[in-house]
Amino acid sequence: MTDLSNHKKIAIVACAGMDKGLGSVARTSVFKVVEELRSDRVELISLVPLLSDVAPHTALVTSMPIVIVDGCIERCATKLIIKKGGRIKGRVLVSNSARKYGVTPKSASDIGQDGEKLSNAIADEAASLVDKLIGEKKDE
Amino acid sequence: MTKNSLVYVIPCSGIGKTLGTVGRKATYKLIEELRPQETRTTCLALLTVGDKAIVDKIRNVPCISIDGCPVRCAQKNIEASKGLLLKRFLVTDVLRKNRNLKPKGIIKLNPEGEKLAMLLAKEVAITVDNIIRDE
Amino acid sequence: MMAIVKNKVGIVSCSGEELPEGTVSRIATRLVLEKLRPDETVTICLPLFLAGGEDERSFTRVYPTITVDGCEKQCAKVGTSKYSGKPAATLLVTDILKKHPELELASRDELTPEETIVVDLMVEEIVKKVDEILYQQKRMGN
Amino acid sequence: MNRKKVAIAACTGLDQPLGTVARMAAYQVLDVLRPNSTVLLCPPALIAEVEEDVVFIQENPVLVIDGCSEGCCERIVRDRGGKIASIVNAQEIQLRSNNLQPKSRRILGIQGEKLVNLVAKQAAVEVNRIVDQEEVER
Repeated sequence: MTDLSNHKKIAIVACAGMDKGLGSVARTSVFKVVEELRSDRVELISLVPLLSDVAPHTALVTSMPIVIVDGCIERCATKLIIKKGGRIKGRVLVSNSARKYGVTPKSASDIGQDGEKLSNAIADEAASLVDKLIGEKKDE
Repeated sequence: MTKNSLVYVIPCSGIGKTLGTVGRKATYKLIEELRPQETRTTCLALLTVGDKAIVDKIRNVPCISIDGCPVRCAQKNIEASKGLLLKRFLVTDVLRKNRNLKPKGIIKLNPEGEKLAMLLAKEVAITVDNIIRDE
Repeated sequence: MMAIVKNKVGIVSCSGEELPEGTVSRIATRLVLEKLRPDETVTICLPLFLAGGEDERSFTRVYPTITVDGCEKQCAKVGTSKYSGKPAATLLVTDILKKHPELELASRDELTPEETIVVDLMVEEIVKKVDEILYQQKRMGN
Repeated sequence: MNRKKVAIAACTGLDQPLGTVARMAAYQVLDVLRPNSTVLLCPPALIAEVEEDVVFIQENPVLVIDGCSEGCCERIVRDRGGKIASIVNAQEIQLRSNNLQPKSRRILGIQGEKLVNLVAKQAAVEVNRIVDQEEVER
């Protein structure tokens, strides 16, 4: 088992479900982390390419700690990553966050303003999990 | 830790009702925050199956039961095991004194359920102090 | 002999108060009951087998029952077998922890998001068993 | 006997903007262009072999909207015994449309939105062709 303790990069995975707004919020928040908040500290793993054994996802999944942003109660991202031997060290559950912040996305195809607000809050949560796992606060 | 300075606080498993979760939550607040030195808990199911070690324990250490509903499973299981049951709490009694609170949720309590659990935990803490003082 | 209720599966959780594994079995059982198979499942408090009467003890004769235990003492399995009848299936949280050594449990009251991964894996096991039992019932036409 | 529906399997790759283009195009077809003759498929559910989804693709024609040449969606549907009636690939349409460039995975931008519309239109045409063909075969 690879030693994940001193990693400078964290893998991040988003729910791939397309039938609910929760999945779309999960993806939007992960894009924000990857493209804006922690672009130098994270590697994105896509579930479907991973499960179709497409590089580089298959290599990434076992080589660094993973933060997951899961959509609904089915928790597919969590279960599929565990089946592929991933070590989940941080998790944000969109359904819980939606309850916590009291906002829900408009639809799967258009998350709307509330969905944007929710995905921004989740992106911040995920970014701080990344910082915690790397062990240093990112200099703002 | 002498035998007399320890009290077992045993909640019902209450898997079907909010007040079962309130009793469980109150127990954790008590044994992890309010009286961590003086109190312990155990699984009620161990008494149901007659686990010898724990049955012997509760026969020699003062016990408090916390039940979420009038069926009183915690009380009845402790009594059936001939435990040293000194005080019986029923969550509905505490709720009756705080009618403004509307506890909800089973997996996760709402804020009012959390508040009721803390009020219950504080009441039980007073009983624990009395038991230990009187021992 | 009491007739088995069709399309309904019983779940008895240890819901043990002393260990985090008990909290996992409790929450996993509740998630299946409330969100994943709300119409197909029913539960009963394990201590009620002793505290209750014949109605409660007939539980496994009315519902094919899955027991969900947190630790090796398996009170749900033992208690159900002792007071009610042989469970149709038995599940154990520590089996999941043995299969996934990287997952750790520490909190009894509020599980962390990472600890709830164990809950999700147990939910998956319970749902699989529920669906298997319902499928068997359908095939046997009852 | 009610008419068959076209199952739309869209790319769920997150590493490229074309994945977002493929998904948004799928939503456009499902919500706006062909709401009555299409159904959304969930690729992870196919991977997890959720019976409902697997049976559906074996009994109904599938339109795959892939994001890049990797073709993950196509592969998954084939692995599960699905009947692929047509494939629309966002990358190919991008090359044919003087290389419209989406701004990013999260914000597509004007060119990205244009590309979504082109992909969605192509997919809608394919849906019509598949439905007509199904009518002929019935």
